[in-house]
Amino acid sequence: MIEQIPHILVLLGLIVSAILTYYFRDLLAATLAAGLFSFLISLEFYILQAPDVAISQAAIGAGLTTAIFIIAIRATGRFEGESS
Amino acid sequence: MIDAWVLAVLCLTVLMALAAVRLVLGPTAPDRAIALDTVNTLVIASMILLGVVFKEIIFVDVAIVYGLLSFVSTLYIAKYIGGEL
Amino acid sequence: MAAIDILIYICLTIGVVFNTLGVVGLLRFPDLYTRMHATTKATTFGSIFTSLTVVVYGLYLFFTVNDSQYLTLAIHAFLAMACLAFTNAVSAHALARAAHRSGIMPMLAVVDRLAEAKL
Amino acid sequence: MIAFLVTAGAAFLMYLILTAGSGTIGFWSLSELVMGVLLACLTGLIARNFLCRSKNYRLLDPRRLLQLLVYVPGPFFVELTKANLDVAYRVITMKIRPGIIRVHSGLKTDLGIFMLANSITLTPGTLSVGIDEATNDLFIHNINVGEGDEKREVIESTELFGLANLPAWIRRIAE
Repeated sequence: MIEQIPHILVLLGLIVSAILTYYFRDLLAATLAAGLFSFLISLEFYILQAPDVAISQAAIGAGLTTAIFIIAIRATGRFEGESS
Repeated sequence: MIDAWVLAVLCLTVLMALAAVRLVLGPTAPDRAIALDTVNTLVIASMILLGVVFKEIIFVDVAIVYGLLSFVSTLYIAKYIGGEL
Repeated sequence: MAAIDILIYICLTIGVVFNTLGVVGLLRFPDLYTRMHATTKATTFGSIFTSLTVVVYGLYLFFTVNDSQYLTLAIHAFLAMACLAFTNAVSAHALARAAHRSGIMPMLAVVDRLAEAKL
Repeated sequence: MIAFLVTAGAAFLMYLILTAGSGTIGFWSLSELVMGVLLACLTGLIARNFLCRSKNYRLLDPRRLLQLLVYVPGPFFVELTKANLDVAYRVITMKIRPGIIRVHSGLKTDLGIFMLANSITLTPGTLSVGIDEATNDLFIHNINVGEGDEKREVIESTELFGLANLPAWIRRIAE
């Protein structure tokens, strides 16, 4: 039973961070929320005992996606609806 | 008897949720960045503990890779906030 | 209850308590730099202790069961701990420097030599 | 050439640490050793200009490495423990008096500044925020500035540490 509680908490955190990514108007904050999502989903793969998937998710989600999003924000604008 | 390792992982998961509260509230971008950094550290610590819970050695390696990669991502965010990118 | 169990419980409790203090400080302190104090120090110390528990557990099993995979567990946990402590310090410095460059001044500060020096 | 050897040696050591407990020659199996040598040579060829950028091989001296191995679990860990008790006290009572002060380090090399800044970040009440590149002074956010310290222009780095003299250790290791 007690093994299931972290699992449920991580799933709830996934839903909340996905909603946050949608909700933020500041795109840098949205990127950080997407980073939180990828960390939590990597932990979720880990709890489901798939460490190889967790490694690739860590490499892509934590390292690459954040960097690409930040490069995109720098090239366009920081806030939604603004074009620098 | 309740397993102590699972209980510690449970505490760390609750702390991750509390750190995410600062990610929602944080007035400025660096506040959110340090909240994300805290979540990183807690995820790595709980991964090391889960490696013992599942009795698999390979699980601890994921924590090492994860720590180094999240460091790169944090440095990238810091470079953008400081305007040096 | 064996001595090793008590040692493991003590280390886990210290780790979880300091992690809790770090997160409470993150929620409670008034401005960015003081929050960074709480997260960097307390979270690093707590995570070092939870990893140290795994190292102690692995070494204990290696010396009693004498199976070399537990030595691997201890070494890898130690390496993860070293990476964690090192990267936390560096990323805290990078974030503090970036925040000061982007114009976020410390609230309630009695003195600010960096803003005077204009670097 | 020496940069290649240092990088390949470090990579091979790291490989040996990661694969300890895999076989019978010592703790390693034969295939792991051969693969380790090959991968270490490849790493040395690719990364030889990154690890030894300053062309300065002080840390190869075994006495300095031994001192580094004493420094991290010894005086540094004591200061780390004290720092955490201090942070616990501040979190519970909220008695803070923050400020950014200028600290004279007295170190000259990049490695020494790097180690001092990292040590300061993890020790009592202080967090390094910036570095003056010309004079190698550090700017430090202190969570509890002492009475009268906000008037002083420069503070010596030894005053920050209560129990052990960390700048002297770092000077012995890195310079």
